[in-house]
Amino acid sequence: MAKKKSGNVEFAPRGIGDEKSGAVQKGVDLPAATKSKHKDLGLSAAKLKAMYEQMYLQRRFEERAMQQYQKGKFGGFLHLYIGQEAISTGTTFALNDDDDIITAYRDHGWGLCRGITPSEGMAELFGKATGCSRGKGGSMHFAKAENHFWGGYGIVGGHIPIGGGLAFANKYEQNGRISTCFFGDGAVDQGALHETFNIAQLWKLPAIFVVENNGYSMGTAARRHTVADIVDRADGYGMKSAVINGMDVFSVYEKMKEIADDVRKNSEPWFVEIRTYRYRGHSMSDPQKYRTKEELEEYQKIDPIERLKTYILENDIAKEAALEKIEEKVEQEVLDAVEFADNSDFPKDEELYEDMFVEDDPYFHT
Amino acid sequence: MAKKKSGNVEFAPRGIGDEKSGAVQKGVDLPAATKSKHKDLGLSAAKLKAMYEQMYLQRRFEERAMQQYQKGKFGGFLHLYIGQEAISTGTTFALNDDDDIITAYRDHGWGLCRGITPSEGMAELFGKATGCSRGKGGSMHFAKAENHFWGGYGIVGGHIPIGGGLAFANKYEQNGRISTCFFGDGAVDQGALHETFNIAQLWKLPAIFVVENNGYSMGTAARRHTVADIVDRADGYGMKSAVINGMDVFSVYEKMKEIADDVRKNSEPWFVEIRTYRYRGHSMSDPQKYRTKEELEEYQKIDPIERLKTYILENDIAKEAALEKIEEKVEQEVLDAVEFADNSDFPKDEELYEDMFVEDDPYFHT
Amino acid sequence: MAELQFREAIKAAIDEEMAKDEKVLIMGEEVAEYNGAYKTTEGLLDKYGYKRVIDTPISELGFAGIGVGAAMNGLRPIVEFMTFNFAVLAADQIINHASKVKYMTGGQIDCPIVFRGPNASAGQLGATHSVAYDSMYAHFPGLKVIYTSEPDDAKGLLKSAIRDDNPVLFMESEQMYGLKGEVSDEEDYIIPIGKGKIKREGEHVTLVAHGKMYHLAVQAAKELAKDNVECEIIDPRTVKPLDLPLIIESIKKTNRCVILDEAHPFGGLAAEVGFLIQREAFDYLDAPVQRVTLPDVCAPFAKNLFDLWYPSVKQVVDAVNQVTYRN
Amino acid sequence: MAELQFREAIKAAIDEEMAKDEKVLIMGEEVAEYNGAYKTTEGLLDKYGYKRVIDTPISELGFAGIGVGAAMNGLRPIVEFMTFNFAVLAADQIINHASKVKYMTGGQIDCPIVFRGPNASAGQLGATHSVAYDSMYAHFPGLKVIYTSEPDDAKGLLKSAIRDDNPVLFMESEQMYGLKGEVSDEEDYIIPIGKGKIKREGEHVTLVAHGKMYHLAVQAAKELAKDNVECEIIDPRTVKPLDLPLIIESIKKTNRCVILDEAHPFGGLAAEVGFLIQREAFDYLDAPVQRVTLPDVCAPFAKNLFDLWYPSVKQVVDAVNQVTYRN
Ligand SMILES: Cc1ncc(C[n+]2csc(CCOP(=O)(O)OP(=O)(O)O)c2C)c(N)n1
Ligand SMILES: Cc1ncc(C[n+]2csc(CCOP(=O)(O)OP(=O)(O)O)c2C)c(N)n1
Ligand SMILES: [Mg+2]
Ligand SMILES: [Mg+2]
Repeated sequence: MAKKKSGNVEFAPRGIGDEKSGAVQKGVDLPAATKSKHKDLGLSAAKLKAMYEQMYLQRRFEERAMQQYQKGKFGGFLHLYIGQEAISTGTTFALNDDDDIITAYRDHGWGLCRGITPSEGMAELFGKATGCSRGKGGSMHFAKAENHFWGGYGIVGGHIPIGGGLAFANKYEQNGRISTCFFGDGAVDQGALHETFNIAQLWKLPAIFVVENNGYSMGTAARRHTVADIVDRADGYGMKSAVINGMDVFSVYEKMKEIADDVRKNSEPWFVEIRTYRYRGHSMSDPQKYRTKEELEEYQKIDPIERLKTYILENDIAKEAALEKIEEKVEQEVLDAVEFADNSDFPKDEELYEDMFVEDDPYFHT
Repeated sequence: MAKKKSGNVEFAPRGIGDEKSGAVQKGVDLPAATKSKHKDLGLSAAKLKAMYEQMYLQRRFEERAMQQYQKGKFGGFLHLYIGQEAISTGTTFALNDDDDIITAYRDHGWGLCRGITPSEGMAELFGKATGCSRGKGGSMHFAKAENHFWGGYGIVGGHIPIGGGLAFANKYEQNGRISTCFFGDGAVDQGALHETFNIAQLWKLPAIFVVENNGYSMGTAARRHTVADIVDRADGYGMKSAVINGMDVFSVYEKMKEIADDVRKNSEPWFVEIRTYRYRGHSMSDPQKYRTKEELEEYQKIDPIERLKTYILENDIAKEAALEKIEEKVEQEVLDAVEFADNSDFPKDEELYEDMFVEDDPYFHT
Repeated sequence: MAELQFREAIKAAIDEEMAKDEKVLIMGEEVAEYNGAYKTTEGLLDKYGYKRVIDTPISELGFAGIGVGAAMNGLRPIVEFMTFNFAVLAADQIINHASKVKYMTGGQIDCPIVFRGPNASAGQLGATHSVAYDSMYAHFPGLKVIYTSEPDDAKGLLKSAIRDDNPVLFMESEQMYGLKGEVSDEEDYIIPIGKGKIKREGEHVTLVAHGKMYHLAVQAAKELAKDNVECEIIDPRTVKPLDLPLIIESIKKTNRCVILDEAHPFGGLAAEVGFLIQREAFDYLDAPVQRVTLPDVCAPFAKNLFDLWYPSVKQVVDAVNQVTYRN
Repeated sequence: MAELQFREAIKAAIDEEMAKDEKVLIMGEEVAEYNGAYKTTEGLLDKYGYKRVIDTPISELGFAGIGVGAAMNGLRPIVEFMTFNFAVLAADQIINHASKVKYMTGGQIDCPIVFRGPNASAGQLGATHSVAYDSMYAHFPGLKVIYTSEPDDAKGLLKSAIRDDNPVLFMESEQMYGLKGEVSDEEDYIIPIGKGKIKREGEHVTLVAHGKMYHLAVQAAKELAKDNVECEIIDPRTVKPLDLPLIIESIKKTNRCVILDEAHPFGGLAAEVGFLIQREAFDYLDAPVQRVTLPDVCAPFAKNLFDLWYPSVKQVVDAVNQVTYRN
């Protein structure tokens, strides 16, 4: 190795400001969206409207949540899913209701998809006893186990083996259910992913591991924290894989349904990279200097909710007025949720000691 | 998923006894050995003899160590490298003396290659103050840091990031050194490998990661604990890779030299799978029911030391008598080492408290 | 009563619980075809097949987490670590997930899992294979921790652990697997988690000792009895929840205490028990509570240093002499 | 004396040591381009460049181990964890490697590394983001552990930690980063590792409190002073090695002690210090040592439960009243 000037030595790749071309740098390259129409996909008009309602609900729920946070109605972290709604929505519509879903802390959208009501969700954010996790979990720990939504988890990558374990139990029980595990591009670099992938492939677990690659892990662009295309990781394990355009709910729905069928039939895991974009900061305190406004705008131009709306209107599936009615209904629901959360009680003092163990009267060390 | 009889459900693949063909099952598939002759490789007759001496020393050192263990001269674990000597030998001859080597607990051969004398090695096994690690480490923790042999490590996979760190420091210092990190096939399944590979590739660390795939992780055949070909893991990271026949010292030497040159020039990591076979049990207490005698014999037929001997004789590089002289010399050295170890003193009592901290008089909590 | 080796008692507990409940399974490195690195699962693969006795790769974090997920989704996995030293790699699943998932989901999700395997030193295995982890895990809310000293306790408590609907860490000792002891052959023999046992009665001093240290206490008590010092030996068996009332009762009688612990001193079980005793029985203490632990030094390999490092009967006797003011 | 925020004191310590020694570097998640998740590395990338200020992937085990290897091979890395809750994933590198490599190679290899980042609770972040890990690491031989309460201590001790040739864990608090305090502007200001400090003198009771708990102790002392109870407050600053002589001296004067600890009770620093006090100052104690810690329960999210969970001034006052028999 020729002795270089030590000043030239660098380790992590540089972020924005390094490129000279002036072109808008993209967080992720979106693959082409599906060409299939709703009928090809077997989606009825009613289903499409339900999808629209669901995506719109996620968006408005979080926008209101943000408002409430800024008003000081609750504390802790608040990670918004805004921009990524096509993934949760397309997936839950593609899966059976008793298939498992587990995800990371950016979990509100997933919870709403799986039957956490806006009121239960908002109350959880407020830390109220009426929240889906009784106020114990907060934003990062929405869960609705009875609906096979196993919750959001705050240790990056920590829930990947757990997702494998959910699938393990389904295979053990031969109950026909499959498990899906969603995580961010940042989680891809955790050893837990590697260990789980190897075991899942070796043991033929009926699991779909999905990275929601939104281009950034906090302030670090994906290309600055992980090498090659993320989906390529699958190759090292001989695992089936796919890349999906996550800004288009049809693409997510179509491909996830296909994959779910394959997993259900063959009990072999998949690794899926769904490319998407997060519109907001990582959490509420993020100055977002790591990306340009132009980049954000590029993705907002192809907003998944707007896209579905346009499709519905252009294909005459519903009239503008019908969609407006949905929007108004959602709006009201979310406002009601805020009121519900606001008016709900905090957990009782004795609840501090509940939910630690299954025992009625557990022993606590003092 | 059709409901199957739950009795059919299986997770880990089955081991021997499962195949019906009757053919000898092979722990690893050896790639072809190199066709290069010693002159093509730039190896002088003297070098060849030195290689032979080194391999023979490793073999006899461990055979004697085993004897001493069985005599009860020392306790703890004893993992023998027998069968794998072409790897340590080919590699150390290919590297510069100040390139780094770090390995797992199967480390005697590596230590001898890097200048731990048979006496220092045997004394370490005996737990004597004259051992290379002052009797503190034992069989699993041979080390000779001044010769850039960073030691053997007992946590499977634990030293993989450390190997990356050695390379990091070399790049930081721009000192022209490269680092090599050796581990077993069992270690490939550890998350540490994945995290280190991603970072090494991202940061362009001058490191060679080498799996000594000897077909088994304790009693588990490689195909029962890890999926695909191990070397394929590299693909997921876009990392350069190679497979080497580890039963042939020329193959190891040639390829490792080539790779070391590449790393030195380009400061990019490699992942290398060297296929080999361990003749002895995992440690001294292994009943070895997981493999057949026939399988073991297949590999013993292509013993790397015998192979080099045959080459030397057939190519008239040295006469039988000359090799015998080497063997006698080694034999004596090893016997002397046993005597040295036996006659050496145990560490003094106060040494229990030494080597914890750099301070002369560290504080210990009681 | 049958005389069983420790490993046989453990195997019997697993076997009985697997026979009783289809949802119980065991996974870990070398547990199936190899019959267990230390033979605690011998014969189970033959009996229960590849579905329920599962060899894993060396991926402690991965398979521990798969166990956690399987437990959340209705199974009752036993996850074996080849030793708890390697479980450090899985600490995130134990500390951040198994122990917390129920609480942070407001009680929605149970995690009935047992993590088990050898703990603490197994002789001259060097620094990375010799550490006691029971009190480390006991520090974290949401976990139960057991480390027994005799085959009977092991059987009764392991069965309880497997039936428990919470995460339990069950620790063994590689060096005790061959130890024989009478084991109750009561059908479905269960010892409740959280109950210690007075294993020797005595009036002069209380020795608190669990795991391998219990046997050191027994030897020390024999020595001391020759001098007419009668030790009461309490084996807590369960590290957490700790049977504090039993210990305090004994202190009220003996007024002196020595705690044996095969961990390093800082914040180990001995520290905790010692603290609790002075808090709960201050007025009964005739001497400060003493502890006998490992020194604050890594495990050395050399036999002589190892012997020096490891707690000794002499240290226990000395500590008793100290609390009884006999020196 | 300059008034600095805690984060500024930390940054200043890193900056000064990086300026002094080319071998010092810092790596961690978001430490470089983002200027630190909590801005403790603000401006360092601009000053020292991409070679020495390095963003890592979320691979705690991997980059901690790369730090260890780099330290072994001659550098002096500072490895930042975004919080010590995430360092659980790197525990193998800290517990099984950094702390043991020197010993098990017979002294051949030094490992001059600092692991640092926020420790313990940072408010309503739920169960997985709120745990105090200082005493857990202090349990293991071969590590030094520091958790300071004021900017001045932080600066002097972090500089010492970076210069120390052994592995050191340096813990901070996210909630204190904005806290201001006078910091010595002595050139090259160093506080030796292992020295505690009497931060308030008093004759009636000794409060031992470090990290965030120190500030609780100060408030409690103020309250109690109104009742003419004068607290002596000792901030150990270094958890390990612990400045036991300083504490014992104080107990000999006040004869009473309450320990504050932001950890769960079992085997935490409070247990250790309490045990040591009864062992070393038994005859001086007029009341059992009491502790104020978190309860043995995970961190809840809800604000009211969180406030209940977190140690309070009232609990400290109550404990003091108890040891002074005022209730
Ligand atoms: C093990 C661990 N390390 C670090 C963190 C801090 N952290 C929380 S989220 C985050 C970024 C994760 O990014 P990504 O996985 O891409 O998910 P996204 O936020 O984009 O949804 C980091 C570093 C953590 N919670 N857990
Ligand atoms: C983290 C960890 N888990 C388990 C073990 C126990 N163990 C020691 S060696 C070994 C097998 C490793 O096999 P491999 O990596 O193929 O190396 P080989 O013995 O073949 O050289 C196991 C399971 C360990 N030492 N560390
Ligand atoms: Mg992301
Ligand atoms: Mg192997």
